[in-house]
Amino acid sequence: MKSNIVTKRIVFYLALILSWQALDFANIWPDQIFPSPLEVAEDLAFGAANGSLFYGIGTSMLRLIIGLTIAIAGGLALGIFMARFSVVNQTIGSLVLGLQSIPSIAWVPIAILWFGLTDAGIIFVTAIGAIFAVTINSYTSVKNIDPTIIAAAQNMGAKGPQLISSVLIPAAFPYMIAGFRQGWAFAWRGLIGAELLFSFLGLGFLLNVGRQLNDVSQVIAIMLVIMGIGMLVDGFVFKKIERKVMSRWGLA
Amino acid sequence: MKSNIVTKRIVFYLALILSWQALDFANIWPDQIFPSPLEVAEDLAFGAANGSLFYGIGTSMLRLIIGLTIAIAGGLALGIFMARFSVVNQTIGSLVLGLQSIPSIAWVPIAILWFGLTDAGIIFVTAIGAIFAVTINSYTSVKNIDPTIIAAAQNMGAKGPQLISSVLIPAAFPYMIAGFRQGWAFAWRGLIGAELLFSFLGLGFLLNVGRQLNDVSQVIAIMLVIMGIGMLVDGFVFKKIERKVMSRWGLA
Amino acid sequence: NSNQISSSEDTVRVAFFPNIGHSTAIVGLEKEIFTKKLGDEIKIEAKIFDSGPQVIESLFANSIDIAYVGPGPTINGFLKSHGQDLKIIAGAASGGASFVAHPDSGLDDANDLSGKKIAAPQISNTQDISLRHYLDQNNLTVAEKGGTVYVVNIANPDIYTLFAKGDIDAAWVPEPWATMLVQELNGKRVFFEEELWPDEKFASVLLVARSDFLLQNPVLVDRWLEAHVETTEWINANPDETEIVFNDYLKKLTGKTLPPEIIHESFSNLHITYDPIESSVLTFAQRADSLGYLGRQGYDLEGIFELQQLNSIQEMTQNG
Amino acid sequence: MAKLEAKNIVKRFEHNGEMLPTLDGINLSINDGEFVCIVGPSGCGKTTLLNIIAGLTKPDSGQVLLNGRQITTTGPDRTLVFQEGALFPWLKVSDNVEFGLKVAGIPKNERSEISSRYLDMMQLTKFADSYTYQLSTGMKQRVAIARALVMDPEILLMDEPFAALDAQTRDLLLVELQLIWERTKKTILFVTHNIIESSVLGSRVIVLKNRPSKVKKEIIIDHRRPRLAEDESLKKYQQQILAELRTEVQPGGKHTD
Amino acid sequence: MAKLEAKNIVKRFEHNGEMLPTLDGINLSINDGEFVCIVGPSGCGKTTLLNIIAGLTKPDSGQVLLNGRQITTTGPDRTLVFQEGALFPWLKVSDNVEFGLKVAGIPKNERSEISSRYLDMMQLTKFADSYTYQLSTGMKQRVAIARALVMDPEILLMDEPFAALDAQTRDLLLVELQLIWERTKKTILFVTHNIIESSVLGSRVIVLKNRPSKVKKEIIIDHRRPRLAEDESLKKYQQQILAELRTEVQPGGKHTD
Ligand SMILES: Nc1ncnc2c1ncn2[C@@H]1O[C@H](COP(=O)(O)OP(=O)(O)OP(=O)(O)O)[C@@H](O)[C@H]1O
Ligand SMILES: Nc1ncnc2c1ncn2[C@@H]1O[C@H](COP(=O)(O)OP(=O)(O)OP(=O)(O)O)[C@@H](O)[C@H]1O
Ligand SMILES: [Mg+2]
Ligand SMILES: [Mg+2]
Repeated sequence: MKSNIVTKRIVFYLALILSWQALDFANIWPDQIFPSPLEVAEDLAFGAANGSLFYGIGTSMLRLIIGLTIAIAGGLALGIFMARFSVVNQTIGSLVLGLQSIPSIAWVPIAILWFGLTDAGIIFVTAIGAIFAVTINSYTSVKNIDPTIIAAAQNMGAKGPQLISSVLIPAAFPYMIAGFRQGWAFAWRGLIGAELLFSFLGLGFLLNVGRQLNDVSQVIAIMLVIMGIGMLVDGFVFKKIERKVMSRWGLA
Repeated sequence: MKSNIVTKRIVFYLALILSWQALDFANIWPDQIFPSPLEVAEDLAFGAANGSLFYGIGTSMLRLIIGLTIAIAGGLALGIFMARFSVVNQTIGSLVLGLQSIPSIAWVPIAILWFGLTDAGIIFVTAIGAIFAVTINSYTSVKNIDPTIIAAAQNMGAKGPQLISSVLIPAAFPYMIAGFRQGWAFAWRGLIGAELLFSFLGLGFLLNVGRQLNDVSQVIAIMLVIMGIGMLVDGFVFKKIERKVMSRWGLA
Repeated sequence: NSNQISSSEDTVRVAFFPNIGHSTAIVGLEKEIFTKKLGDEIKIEAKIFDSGPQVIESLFANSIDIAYVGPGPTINGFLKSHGQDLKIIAGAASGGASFVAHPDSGLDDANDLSGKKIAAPQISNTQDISLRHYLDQNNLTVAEKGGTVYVVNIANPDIYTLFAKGDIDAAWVPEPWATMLVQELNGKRVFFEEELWPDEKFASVLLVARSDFLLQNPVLVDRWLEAHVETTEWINANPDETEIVFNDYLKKLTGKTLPPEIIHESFSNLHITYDPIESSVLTFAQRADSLGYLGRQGYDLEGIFELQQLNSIQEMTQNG
Repeated sequence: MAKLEAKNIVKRFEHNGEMLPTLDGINLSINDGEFVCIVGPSGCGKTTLLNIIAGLTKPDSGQVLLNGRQITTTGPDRTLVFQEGALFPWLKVSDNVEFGLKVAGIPKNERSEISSRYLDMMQLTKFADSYTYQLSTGMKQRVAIARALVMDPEILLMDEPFAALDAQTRDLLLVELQLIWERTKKTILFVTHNIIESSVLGSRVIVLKNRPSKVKKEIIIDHRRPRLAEDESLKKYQQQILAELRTEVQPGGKHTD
Repeated sequence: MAKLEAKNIVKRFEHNGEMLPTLDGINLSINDGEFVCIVGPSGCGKTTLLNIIAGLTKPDSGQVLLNGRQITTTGPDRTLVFQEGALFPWLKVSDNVEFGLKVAGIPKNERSEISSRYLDMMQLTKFADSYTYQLSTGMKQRVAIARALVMDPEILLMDEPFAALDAQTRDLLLVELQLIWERTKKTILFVTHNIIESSVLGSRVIVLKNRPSKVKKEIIIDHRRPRLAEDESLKKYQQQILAELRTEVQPGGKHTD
């Protein structure tokens, strides 16, 4: 990242924080429902100091990684099969979209039924939250591959799994990245939702506790952590991959 | 839709319902956590008969359409600007992803703070739920447009809003559809989540009532309605558009 | 050989909320009263919840054995499982909810409710039933049935926000929310809910066991009940220390505490008891049914209480 | 028995609701080791015909026989050089060239050896590690040729492979291709719109009529090899081909469609 | 004053970490109404040069002057026929041709009138309502030519526009283009690898050296018009151009890179 990008970002976020502080000074809302950035920062510092924050982050990240891996692997496979076999698209494909309209809160009972109050249940809800974004993006990306590219590969003998791994996926990859990025964001969201409903460790649990204790600054602090991790991973993982792929295709 | 597709679908869903019924007969789980299709159908019939179901659907659809329109318009604009102006991408762009990691449940307090217990609050949560899917898909689609296509358009004098509307959007459209489809599903999900938390009419409210009363067959009935509407709209709106666009590009 | 527990289980999974009304569970665990009674071989798994229906769900799904939960979800769960899945084996708390008016609402007593917006937590929870029944009693009809009073069902923290913004006129909420509305937002406590009940008491938290668990591990349940009763007595004997234990627990769990004034007043507004106050549970069911919460087929609560064990423990303690 | 036979191939395409007859009963019979060129006006169906022979497009009627058996799918025994490159933009030039070998399971070092030989022939050694967007159009076309040649297929199908090349580079490759053919005795089907090219390469030149197209004429070119583009003695064949083609496109801007 | 001037244009490209010098100080001066052809070996930088003149690529150093003023952006005064089509796949053929006119705000009926005239010239009338995937390569190229011609720009930049056309269609268009040029007195810069094409079209032919490329030679072709591909009297110019080019590509398969 070039330093002027960093500067722009710093300026942007500084401006955001200042407007927040200004809004706080304006005193439109009472402090109990609209805390100042300072109070939030204090809460963050406290959580960091006593370690609960890091424990929460660690727990959540582990679940996230497992859930996201399942979502990406499953979504990729499903999306590719939907794009290549119309019978899959016409049956399971239509169902996927329907399932995706269901909010996580409605998945929780099923998760409890199948997995009990375990990590597996939370991971299930996480994966369900993300799989569709990956599926539909993979589907569309594969559908949109230039047919002559596929024809050329088949003409040279590529078929079956080899066609998928060495042609369909790389050819669709620049677009699939969008699906993975979304998968990540939605998995994160699904996870927090699940932790919140399961009330079972992790950042979502901390968020819920803040809510239950009506500690708005704690809630906002945790939300900032959630956002921050989301942004860091996006910047350090997905943006990097994207930049690399795009430059290879001459699109950067 | 050709009749053999319809046949395949009917067979598929019939098979699903039959396995459900079989699972119910097998009696692995007690009735109060795993109702039979019959019980669910009864609940649906009851809701339909007393009109509460249709009123719920109507209320939810209206909110959804408004929220989704906002999400698509906003996401499209933001995504295109992110793709074309790196400063937007580097500042607001990174923030969007962060914001998207936040589960609807965490937006509700803010929606209440800003909009009170109004439809506007629910629509806000709905739009927030969907805008990111549209944004990131629009961004990636525009980023991936063949640069010579853009060069050709510019060479013929297209610039500014005209370049966007007559080149960037149509060129990226086959991929953007994925974003719209997802936007739809996530808006639906965000909406139900919001209605559930606001407890304020609509299908989400009905779902919540079922949940609060531990009435699993009611919950499943409402979930089926949510899924069904999601699938109908996908089949009759998005699939149609997709098929049209793809055939025009020679990809169908 | 009373120290030897013969049971098929070596783990008890207990559900409760990190709330004031659930102090028996919290204090019993923190002071290790349960551990001592059950012995070292039995592991206690604490499962923390924040919604009654979800506790019932988990109970159905065989994910928990014993739960501290309100009468609303308990009645629902009993009926949904056709009386199969759970039993009330003791009470845990009585009272602890209030009707609080917004300072600008002009509500001084209950006579002025027409045209007002009143909040309660989730549909069919204890406060919601009480509020709707109260409106009925005062010949007021809710807006969704064509009347003039708007009942808003929304989570407690959101009620707080709406109250602060002045978007609602009153709220029927449990502790510590009622006290927070009063102390922090200048709300006016119109009345305590128990004032509306015979003897000023009604069950607000119950101790519930999964039927299968009860059947298979009678000794274990016995021990739990003994500890439950002992903890209840300890709490009533040591109110100040209870507040500290409770706040320490919050701190340990979440890194957060409630202001001591709020804790103190909240505790003084509710009564920790092992009496399930059977009549109040039955009354709740009647009210819930008349509100249409108990389904289309009528209801039958026959066998919801399983108090034999509690009664014999009570006798023993009274005799000893 | 002919190596490759096309029997009464018919193909129609939909345009704006109407069916446009494109191939209207094409018959071909190509012997093992023959070098056949196909010429015809733009849009007459040359690419379509090659795609059908490659097994990438299904004809509406008629059949293609390879060694007497009807073909049903595509495969590396009939490698096609696509008219519009169809390179893989996610692979380096050398990996593009090696793609088919990799699919066939040939080990890495052998692959590199083969690909570097052909890249050298195509004067692209320096660009082995470049990506396709970094190439000029003519360079891309040379990569596509190399990618097909490394496959060493029984039948080589080439769709205007030299169209984007400058005269000098093309002349070099004209000679190279004849040398390869003489050495390996491949069967080659070469589509071109360039009359000189067809006369230099083909043992037989097949001229197609304009849409709906049929085989109009076959011209046998019995002449020593390697032939060069400048060979004066090919002139008479070129005149003959030109005469056949000329009647297919009417001068004066009035279209034939 | 020259209509168009390129002054010491330098352009390098990155390949696998190294900077590859491509244009190494190109100087051009083109008068108003001149028809100039540029020839050079594949990959020498012809497309790059046209892109720079069109304002689509920035040179590393040097400048392009249009009517004496330095150009900074692209625009419809210098319409480019792209070597690789760059048609809009979401538009019908006629809408592709009318795109620039629509951008310029010309009303629909006038647009259709113009586009149908040029589609007729390109023998594509029947395909006006087709989408680009339904066209053969040569047909696409003709659409791209029509799309540029309708713009009626001051300067027309054409990058191997006839490469995919059969000899007959090309010969027709060679004549059409000369007629258009004589009628409108446009300034035309025409890149080709075909020596005959360059001698028929150009009033002046500029030969580029191989990479890193410079202008190697300029050949003035002073001959009556319209010229035809078969004109024997153009032979001597063709020999001259060929001679210049020949030294740029070494025969025998050894690459020059
Ligand atoms: N996918 C398609 N859909 C509709 N029409 C098509 C399609 N492919 C080809 N055609 C039509 O078939 C005819 C022949 O096309 P083809 O590409 O085979 O021509 P060609 O002889 O290779 O031309 P060229 O020399 O220009 O490459 C053209 O009229 C074209 O419009
Ligand atoms: N985007 C790019 N990145 C890296 N290198 C490039 C890029 N564009 C062109 N080049 C290099 O610049 C050189 C000239 O390319 P250009 O396309 O201008 O050649 P050309 O003369 O038009 O060739 P042709 O006749 O094959 O079309 C080539 O060596 C090519 O590899
Ligand atoms: Mg062709
Ligand atoms: Mg070029």
